[in-house]
Amino acid sequence: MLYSEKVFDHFRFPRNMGEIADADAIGEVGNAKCGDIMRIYLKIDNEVITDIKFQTFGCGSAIAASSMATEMVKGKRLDEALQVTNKAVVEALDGLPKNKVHCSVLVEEAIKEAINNYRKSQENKAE
Amino acid sequence: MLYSEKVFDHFRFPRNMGEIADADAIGEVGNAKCGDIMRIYLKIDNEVITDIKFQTFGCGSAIAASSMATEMVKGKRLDEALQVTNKAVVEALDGLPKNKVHCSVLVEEAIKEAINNYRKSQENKAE
Amino acid sequence: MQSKGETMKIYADNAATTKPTKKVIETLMHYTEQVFGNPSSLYTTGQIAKDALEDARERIAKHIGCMPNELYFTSGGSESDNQAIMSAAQNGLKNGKNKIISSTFEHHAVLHVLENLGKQGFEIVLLPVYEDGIVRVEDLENAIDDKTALVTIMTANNEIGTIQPIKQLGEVCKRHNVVFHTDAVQAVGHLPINVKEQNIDMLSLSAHKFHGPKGIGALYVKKGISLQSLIGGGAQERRKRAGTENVPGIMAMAAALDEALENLDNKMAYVANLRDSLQKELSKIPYSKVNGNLDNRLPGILNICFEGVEGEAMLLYTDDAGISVSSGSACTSGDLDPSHVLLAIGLPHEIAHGSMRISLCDKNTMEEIEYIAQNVPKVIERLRIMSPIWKDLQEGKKEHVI
Amino acid sequence: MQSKGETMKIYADNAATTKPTKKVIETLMHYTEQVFGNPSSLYTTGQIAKDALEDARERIAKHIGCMPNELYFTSGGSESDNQAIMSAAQNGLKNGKNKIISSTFEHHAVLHVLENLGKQGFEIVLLPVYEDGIVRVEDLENAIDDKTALVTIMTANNEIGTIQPIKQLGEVCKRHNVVFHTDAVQAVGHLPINVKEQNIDMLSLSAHKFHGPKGIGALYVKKGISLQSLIGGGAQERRKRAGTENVPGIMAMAAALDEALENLDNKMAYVANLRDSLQKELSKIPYSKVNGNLDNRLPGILNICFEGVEGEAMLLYTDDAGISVSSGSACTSGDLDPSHVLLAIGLPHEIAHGSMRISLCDKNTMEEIEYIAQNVPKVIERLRIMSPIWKDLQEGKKEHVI
Ligand SMILES: Cc1ncc(COP(=O)(O)O)c(C=O)c1O
Ligand SMILES: Cc1ncc(COP(=O)(O)O)c(C=O)c1O
Repeated sequence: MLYSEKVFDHFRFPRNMGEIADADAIGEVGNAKCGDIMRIYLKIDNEVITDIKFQTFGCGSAIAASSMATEMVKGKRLDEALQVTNKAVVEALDGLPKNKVHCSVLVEEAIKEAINNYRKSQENKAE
Repeated sequence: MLYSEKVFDHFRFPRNMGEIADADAIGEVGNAKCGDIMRIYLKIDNEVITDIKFQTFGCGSAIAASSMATEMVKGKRLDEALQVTNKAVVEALDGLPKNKVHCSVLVEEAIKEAINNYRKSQENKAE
Repeated sequence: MQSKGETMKIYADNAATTKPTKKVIETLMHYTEQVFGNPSSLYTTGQIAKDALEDARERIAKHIGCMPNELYFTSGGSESDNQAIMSAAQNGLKNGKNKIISSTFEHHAVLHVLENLGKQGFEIVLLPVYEDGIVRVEDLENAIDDKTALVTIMTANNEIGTIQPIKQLGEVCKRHNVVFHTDAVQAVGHLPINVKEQNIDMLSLSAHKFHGPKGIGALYVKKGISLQSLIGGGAQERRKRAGTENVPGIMAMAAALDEALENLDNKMAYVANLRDSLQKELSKIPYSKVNGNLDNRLPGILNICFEGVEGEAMLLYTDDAGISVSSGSACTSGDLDPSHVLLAIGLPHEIAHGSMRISLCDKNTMEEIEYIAQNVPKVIERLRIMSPIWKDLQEGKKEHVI
Repeated sequence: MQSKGETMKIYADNAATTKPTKKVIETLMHYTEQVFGNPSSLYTTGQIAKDALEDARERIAKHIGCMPNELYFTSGGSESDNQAIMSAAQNGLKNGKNKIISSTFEHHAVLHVLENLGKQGFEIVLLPVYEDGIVRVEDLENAIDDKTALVTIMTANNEIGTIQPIKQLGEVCKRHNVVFHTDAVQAVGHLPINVKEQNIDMLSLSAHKFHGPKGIGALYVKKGISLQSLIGGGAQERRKRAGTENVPGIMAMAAALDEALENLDNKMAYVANLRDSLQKELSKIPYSKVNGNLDNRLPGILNICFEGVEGEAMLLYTDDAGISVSSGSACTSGDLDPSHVLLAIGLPHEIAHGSMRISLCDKNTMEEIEYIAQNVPKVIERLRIMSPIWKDLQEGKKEHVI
């Protein structure tokens, strides 16, 4: 089969799909030309990710990786969340085809981007 | 199928196969290297072929062409026999595959060779 | 979105491959079991196979309007394309001709060979296909010259189904004394073809595109054109294609073509009607766009783009609903770029990623069409809800391309 | 000579092609009917076909001792041979190597490509095979050098069945860092093969030689050796062989090989016993000669010459008796020369014309052998009576060659 059962499960029933209207931070990577865009919305309370949502324009594995990655970082402290690698996401999904691994990289980047944006906004506030 | 019904018939039940111990003339063409040898034995009475036999080392169509050609010239006057072309033999056989037409040429040559040999022996006698 | 126990199973990707018919399977069976001899063998068991082979050759030749000795059996469309083009290129070189004219949206089996020939010094000219996916005869007229060794233009495109003006293109080639090849893999069995009337010098076909078996095809080469072998060895196929002949496959291909061309006009009308009904329904989806010329199209092909969604995801949700269709999305090919065909007709990348190709055959029913028409909009809606692009489009942060 | 209503039907030309087994036919049927999807398609119907494809690849790879990703599916032995040799030649050129070593009695699918490469400037060295039909390792050792791009020697010869010292030849190649290809079309399914143990870098096989279907084969290429495509286009077979995969054919090939290798030792002994019994009987015919090394031979092959008779006629009378065998006679090939294999082992033309190849499989029975042993002598006798050569031999006008 194209994907593992896990990938199909997360693709068919994506967790944390949607948006957070009053997000504390948003991260977006990719572009439509390449066929992949991921947007991550974060709610953060005292350095902990209390809520996370994603929107993804992309293939089955992009959606599944988004779903899985958001599950993995939800409830984690930001510094812990930054430790969640794309490799861990791929493993949690029971693997991705070689040419689809870049989808997991994108999610990792999107989450990092969102956290970075959060940090920046905090710095701005602090200044 | 490889050959016409006629060819198979003459191949399976060759007419005039064998030798004539007291032949008036013998003609032989071809060589074993090329995979075809035909030998024609003639009995001639008053310029008429009264008996004819062949021996052939060669493929199915070589045997069939020998059989058919001997049938066609048997009972004919020598000058008439010389008119029997390989084309006529091929037609009488309802055709031969293109790469087998040379077998019919060989029979024609073998018969001509036998007749020539007969003429030469007659000339020798006359001298 | 999972259907509630009432999922239909619909195969609507007949341009990718087709389901062999009962007759085809029976033929394949019969010849595999009963006529297994080697056609090069002289004994009866071999000659029966040989006779079958020549019977198939005659039947297929008749169906495309050529002589049996102008038809060579190959392992399929790709091999036929490769051999035709390589051969014409080699012949051209011998006469100092090193230019080949084709189009931007040919199948990879053509483009790949052209690319290699380009590296070897051939001048490769790819004619544009415009927004409607149709090559212009004038463009060929302008490009062709006495350096031209070959013109190769497909009869009908495999993604958008547009039919090329083959007869007129062939006429130009004839006038300039240039060999004209057409990849008719999508056309044979689906459209009437006659190589003589259409001025075709070489033609590729593949059995599995018209309900025949996989791994078998043919190449027509007009008498007088010298054909070089791609696979050399034994004396099969008049020394132009070595390898023990796949007689069961060849017989099944002949059976498939016999069947496909029976009542072809009616079948074409039937399939076009299904396609048009579906097109009407799916066009109701906002920000959708049907690709390619609507009039000169294979009866069975509908190619449509939906803004804001990605093709692979679309295809997989559609599959969950029991429907098999394909997409020109990059993700379906392993490349980063979406289908070269969709780019060739000028679609922007983001739209090309969201394309769906539905290809029907005369085994599809109106009930299936209705089911597709019900389910595809749900899939699109679902994906648009997920899509950050769609959100931006809706909120006016991004401009609609469609 | 026509038998009196008690004709048996015996197929004894298994080196030409084999009869597909029941299991093979069922597999072919099942996958043609039920698993018709295109393996490149992402929906379930396609992925089921893809899974089957990879399952077959694993099974076949295991049978020859390679990794699945070292195996490429092709349309048969000829294509595999062509691709392997073309590819190694191209790779060689890139490294300034332009010499190829082979043997004088390879199959035409090898010799034809070598001939073309020779015209393109490659130095082609054909090692002798001596009277016993076996390449000498020392000869390879002497011929191989740092200009050598490829060595290609068949595993077992298709006419006389002699088995080559593959492992040792491969060892020489390995030592000299030269790619070693073997045409194992006659060997796979008939002999134990292990590419790693036998130092083989590339290997060709063809399904119809081991009771699989026609039109399908494979090429093993050791990881690390770059393979060039012969048929280019789509991304199938890791971009090395374009064309929609013939999944039913591939599955049936895997089934055939599974079956062929089950109990291989017993089958080899059984078939060799049939062959040896027949050899004993036919050797009683005066002025007959068994060709090739008697010990290193495929279990099923017996090649024997009869002085004074021509092969095609012999084959056709044998066919009339219900027995299918082949001959290396010129007349069976359409050439003027008899089999290059028989000439390569030093047979004089006139003897080579009178050769008979009987190739058995484990479906043949001792009853059939007895029938053949009864009928062949009658055919030989009948033809000798007809033969002017035989007369001359008998009368001492010509000397016996055997
Ligand atoms: C030794 C050998 N190599 C190659 C081939 C070619 O195989 P195929 O006919 O499957 O292309 C054959 C049989 O014809 C053969 O016996
Ligand atoms: C237009 C076109 N040409 C060539 C091919 C290649 O045919 P095959 O897969 O039979 O080699 C295809 C289908 O894959 C096609 O659609």
